Amino acid sequence: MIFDTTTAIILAMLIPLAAMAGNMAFKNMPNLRDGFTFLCAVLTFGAVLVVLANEGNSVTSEFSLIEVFPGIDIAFNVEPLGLMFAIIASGLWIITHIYGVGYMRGNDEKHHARFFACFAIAISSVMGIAFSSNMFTLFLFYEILTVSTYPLVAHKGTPDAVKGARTYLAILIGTSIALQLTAVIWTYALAGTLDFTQGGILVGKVAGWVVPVLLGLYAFGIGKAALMPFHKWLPAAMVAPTPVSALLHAVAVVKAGVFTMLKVGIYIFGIDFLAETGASEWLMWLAAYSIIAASVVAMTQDNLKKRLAYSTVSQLSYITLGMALATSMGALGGGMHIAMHAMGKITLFMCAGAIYVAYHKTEISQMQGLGRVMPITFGAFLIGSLSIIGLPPLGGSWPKFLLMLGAADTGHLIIIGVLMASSLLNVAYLLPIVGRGFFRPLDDGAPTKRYEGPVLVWLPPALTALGCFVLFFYGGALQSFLLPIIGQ
Amino acid sequence: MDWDFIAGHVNYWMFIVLMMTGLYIVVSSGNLVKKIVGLNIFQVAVFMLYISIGKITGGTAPIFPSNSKGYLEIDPSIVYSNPLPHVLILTAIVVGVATTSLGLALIIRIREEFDTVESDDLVKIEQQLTSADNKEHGDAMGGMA
Amino acid sequence: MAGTVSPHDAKTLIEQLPILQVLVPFCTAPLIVLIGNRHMAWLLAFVASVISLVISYVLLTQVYGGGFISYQLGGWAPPLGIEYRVDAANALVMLLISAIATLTLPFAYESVKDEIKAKDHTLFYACFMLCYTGLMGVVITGDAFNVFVFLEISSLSTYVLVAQGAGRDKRALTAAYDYLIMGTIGATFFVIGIGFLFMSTGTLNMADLADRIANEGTNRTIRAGFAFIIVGMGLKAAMYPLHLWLPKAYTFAPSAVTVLLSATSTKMAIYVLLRFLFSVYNPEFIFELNVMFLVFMPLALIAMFSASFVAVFQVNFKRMLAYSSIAQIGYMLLGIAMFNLSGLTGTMVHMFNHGITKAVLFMGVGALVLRTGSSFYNNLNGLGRVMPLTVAPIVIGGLSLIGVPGTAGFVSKWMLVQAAFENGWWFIAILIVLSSLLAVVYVWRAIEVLYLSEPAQGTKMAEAPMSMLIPMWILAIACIWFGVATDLPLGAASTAAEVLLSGSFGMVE
Amino acid sequence: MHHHHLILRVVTKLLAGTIILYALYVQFHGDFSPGGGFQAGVIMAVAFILYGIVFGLVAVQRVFPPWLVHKIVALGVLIYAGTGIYAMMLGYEFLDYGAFDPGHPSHGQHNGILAVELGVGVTVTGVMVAIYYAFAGRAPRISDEDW
Amino acid sequence: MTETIINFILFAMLISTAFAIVRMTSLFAVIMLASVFSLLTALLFVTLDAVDVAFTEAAVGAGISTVLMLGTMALTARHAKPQTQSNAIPFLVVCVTGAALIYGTLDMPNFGDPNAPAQVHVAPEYLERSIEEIDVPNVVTAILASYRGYDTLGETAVVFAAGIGVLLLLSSLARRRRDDEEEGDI
Repeated sequence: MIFDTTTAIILAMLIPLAAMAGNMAFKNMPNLRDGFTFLCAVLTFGAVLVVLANEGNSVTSEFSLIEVFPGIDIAFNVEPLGLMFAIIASGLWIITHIYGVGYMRGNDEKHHARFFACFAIAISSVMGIAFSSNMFTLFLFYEILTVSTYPLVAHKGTPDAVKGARTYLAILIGTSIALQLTAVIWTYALAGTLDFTQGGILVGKVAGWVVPVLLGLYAFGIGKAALMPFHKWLPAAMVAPTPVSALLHAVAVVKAGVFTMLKVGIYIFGIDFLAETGASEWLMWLAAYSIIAASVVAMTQDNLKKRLAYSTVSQLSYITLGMALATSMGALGGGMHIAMHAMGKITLFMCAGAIYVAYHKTEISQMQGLGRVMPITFGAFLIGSLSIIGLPPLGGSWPKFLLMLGAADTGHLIIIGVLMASSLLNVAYLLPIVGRGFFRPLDDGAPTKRYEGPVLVWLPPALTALGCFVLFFYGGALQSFLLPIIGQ
Repeated sequence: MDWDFIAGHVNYWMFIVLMMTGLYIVVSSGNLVKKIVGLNIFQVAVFMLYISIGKITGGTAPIFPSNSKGYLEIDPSIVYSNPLPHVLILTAIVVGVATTSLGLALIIRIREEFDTVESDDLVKIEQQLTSADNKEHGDAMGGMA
Repeated sequence: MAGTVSPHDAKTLIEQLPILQVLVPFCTAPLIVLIGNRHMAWLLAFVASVISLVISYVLLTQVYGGGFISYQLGGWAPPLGIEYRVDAANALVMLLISAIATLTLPFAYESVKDEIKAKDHTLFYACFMLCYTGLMGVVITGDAFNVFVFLEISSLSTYVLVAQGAGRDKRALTAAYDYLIMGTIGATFFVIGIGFLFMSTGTLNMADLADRIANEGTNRTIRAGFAFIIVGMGLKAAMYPLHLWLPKAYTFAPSAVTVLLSATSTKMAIYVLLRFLFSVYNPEFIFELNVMFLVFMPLALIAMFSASFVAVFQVNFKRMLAYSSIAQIGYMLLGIAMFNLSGLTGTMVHMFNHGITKAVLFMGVGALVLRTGSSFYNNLNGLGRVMPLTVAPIVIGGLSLIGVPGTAGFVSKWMLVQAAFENGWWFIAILIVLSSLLAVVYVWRAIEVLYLSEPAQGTKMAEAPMSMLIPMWILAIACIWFGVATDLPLGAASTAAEVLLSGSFGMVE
Repeated sequence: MHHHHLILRVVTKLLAGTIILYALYVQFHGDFSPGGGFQAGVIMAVAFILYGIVFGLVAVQRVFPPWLVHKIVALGVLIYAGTGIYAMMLGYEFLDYGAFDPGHPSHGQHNGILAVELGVGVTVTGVMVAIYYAFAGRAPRISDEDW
Repeated sequence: MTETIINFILFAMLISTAFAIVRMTSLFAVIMLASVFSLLTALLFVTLDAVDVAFTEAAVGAGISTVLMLGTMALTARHAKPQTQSNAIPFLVVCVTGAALIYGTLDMPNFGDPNAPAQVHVAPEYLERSIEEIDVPNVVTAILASYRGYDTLGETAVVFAAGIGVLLLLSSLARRRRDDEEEGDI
């Protein structure tokens, strides 16, 4: 035991802030600045690992930082879902930082210091979200995350970027303040507490129409979960530099959304309570619709990042679906999908960025034959795709399996059908990209020499692609790690 | 409503008529100086109301008589009117004249800058200035001032 | 102190604090004129406001948990004499006013130099201190007529201060004149209301008034007095639809004056409203009258939406903030209209939080005006990049204005929404959050201008001077600090709300 | 103006002196009869204003220079407040004139009242004269059609 | 009885003066009538036993205010423009306010009633105690300067504020010597 858990959690939130300060201080010393940030990323990951080593998958009691309202504290604790989220986010930060340095330098982007500083604040708030022990704390960090990522989306400062960032902010702030905040305060008024509690805090406090309405306020209010029709921000945010898309819009931001969704379902309402009242049934159908509809839209996108964005919208709804199924298997599957999808999707995004750095291609139709000159990148892309599709022996197969079990539990066979159809759609919009890369001839005049871009750009996706394999073999372990969230 | 009530309240209604005349001048008049005159009438009418609160029928001014040696003599048969409203209104009158003098000073400045003391004209000039602002700053921003 | 000879119990310094609170800034004004040096004027004003700030903090700690301090002016026991009465409600407002004044003065140093002719500086600071004295005097007093007197001290000096903007834009004069007319009508209405109360009770002391109204019941005179007091103070508080003077006054006043006014003067009026609504008239009276629900609620909602909507379309940063102030006053009235503990706490805490939020925003604009000479958006393009330290506090203030979690503005909105749910008015709760979205729009417009547009060619702007940056950053940090560590404002506000809801002012013996 | 109206000028000089005397009477007799500091101050100011109207602004400003007027304005307020502060320094409440003569509070009250009324009178005189100077110091700018 | 008759004659004159002011456009006439209004008010105050107030109103309303207004008129304009806008809204405002006021009067004690709350609660104490405590024959002065002396301090501050306000608007602090007039300091 190096530190106690409390210190480790606080460090996990403070070290990224140190990175931010470092970026401000060493604004004009690129190597020192980026090196320092890397060190901070490693230390953050270390701090999270300390928590893991100390606590395993137990649920600790909360420790409070400060009382904001009577009975509402800014407080933190450890529980498996949050810990898993923290490990993923901080671990992938290291990789993304390396990638980000390569990308930003390779692309001659401006304002590096501001970029990495905002990035660090975002990570800090993700740590806050992951370890928060009540809905208030979670909401607090949720909003900080929104605000701190806004400059990242608007980073380029072009009219397009400004417009995209405006959409991004309008939807995320709009939904969270108008709907989620209302829901949170309403919950507090009803239950008198906001602490995440096994089995839910609303049980017995509400009945009738209030339950689905409140759930609706949460479901749509958590705009980061990109449930249709509040998904537009995600494709809009693709104007951001790719490292942002990679970490934030495949891992941190969107996962913060679905993570919140799961937390609300499991600890605010309680899975059993949802099942009992049937309040989440409509949400299940909406999620199913989102899965299919977003996949279909993804097929029509030629811009690679946009296609990946719609794919994300679709995949996020898996997790919402897992919660809405209101069964243990569903919740477990949703939880696991956070990890699996993160690993897969970040690979895909980093590959997209690598292609952009090396050849400045953004549209899928321009990518023919590129697999021949950058086989590692396209290989990684293939592995990521297969993981998203859910083929063994890749990590992505586990959650789909669990979700189907969950759907079977509830007897909704149509949902099983939806999940299968979705996998087919995944095949249809992801694999052609790889196929085009490897099997179509190169455009005339394109360089034929093998060039993958700088090592900092192609190595990270290769690593995460390996991660997809690794996760498959630890799937069982992850599942048992997450068991406490369903009260086992 | 009997006769006593009317006789005992008609004063108040007179004050109210005066107050409302003053207020009407303030609200309706276009001339800035006249507005101030209206404000004065309005306030003075309120002062009358206050003073009338203190009046006791058959009473006299609340000043004790004193004899040549300067000692105070109190005659219990004399009824004195209530001095408290007088004090309040002395203060209020002073506040009123302070406001008047400030208002007038402002009017003089307004006249120097705008060359008019009619609110109609002032509104027109201000509208012109605002639309000029809009033209200069608004078009670029796609908004209005 | 020389009290040893007399049998009278000599007052200690601590016992004298309530009067010193007002007296220190009060005496500064004539001293400034007497000395007649503008550097000394600033220094005196600053020192006095610091002392006053310390005193108000000490007073707040004394009444933080409940109870009150009474100070008899001239040694005459009320209701014969005038009484100062400090409880959690006004101690919090006094802390806000003195803190803002203390921070505004350093800010004013450069701003006033830039915006006002040097020969007027001495009198400007004297006027500033008078305005400050008036505000403090209104808030601390326990005597209804004394409220009027100090209200006029602050009002008269405010009119003059607003008119000082004439050096930049002559419309400051008409703004001041309009404000003078409206303000005087408001004050006269207030006097009429007090007169009616006096007529029916024979007293002017608020506690005594409350006592007599509670014991002898109300009548039509008292009810009419109530209406006049509300309208009179509503004018001062810029309560919709009596707000017409506010946008012009805030837009054209010198920057330092706008900071002081926006952060304190309307709050003072709201405080007086609260005091009369709840302490003089008791809550049962108001409840029976149903005035809250029928009058305050709709007006508050209209203000929140219409003023925010107008703010969205402004091209002048200062004017945008002025409209936003009207909307925010709507929130405070809404909290009163909720008529429950959380709602009143929300109002009290929003007074405090909005005070510091608006102060930092107007200071930010003032700093930009100092550097660019304009507060129009198209002259502020991209300034966030050239003067980041100056613009960052504006962003923080903007976030607090929206009510983003972790900022002060969030705390008050939370309380208001919670109050709505406690009453079961979920529809109102939704309206509150929806109106915050309008705030997102108008704040974000400013932020985009400041950060995302390209700075004008050849812009070589320096950061604002330290004397501005320091108060701005203190306020910006306060916006965040009080969004997280809510002990001080929220604790005091909830004590205050309890005091207010328990009815008759100070009758808790 | 300076060479005409001889009678007016002589009368004014006499009148101004009388007015000042009357003002002083009102000032110091206010506790026995109607009137007090404020009224006295106004009357005192009228003496100067009258002088100014007849002999011109320059002349009256030689008698009562503006800088002095401004100091007096501030001084009066300080006299008033100072009286109260003195009571505080004796360990009493602000403005408790009983402090000035603890053995015989009503004497203390009497003295206190005289002191504060003096303060009022001084300030009011100063302010009224200052306002007159300010107004009179402006050149009239009336457009022709208004006359 | 004579008092009542005098009162009513005064009222009649006051109201006709006020109405005349509404209609006048010549500012000189308006100001003169306002001055007359103040004098009449002062007379009314005398009949209401408020001699101090009457004295002050005469000095202020008929004296200082009139002089200031005439001065302002000399510096601005002689005539007010005849009204152009409709009178409906001002009239409505006045009617509503007036109605509220009249509603308020319905429960007021009769004029001159010695048992009105205002006569029985605090005021008698002033009358009884001031001889002992203050030893000043004019009770108004006793209250003004001692019992409510703090209000009067405030009043002085208001006058002071008006004074420096006018100075700020129309001129500035004067210097002792003329030589350094260009400098900002005094």
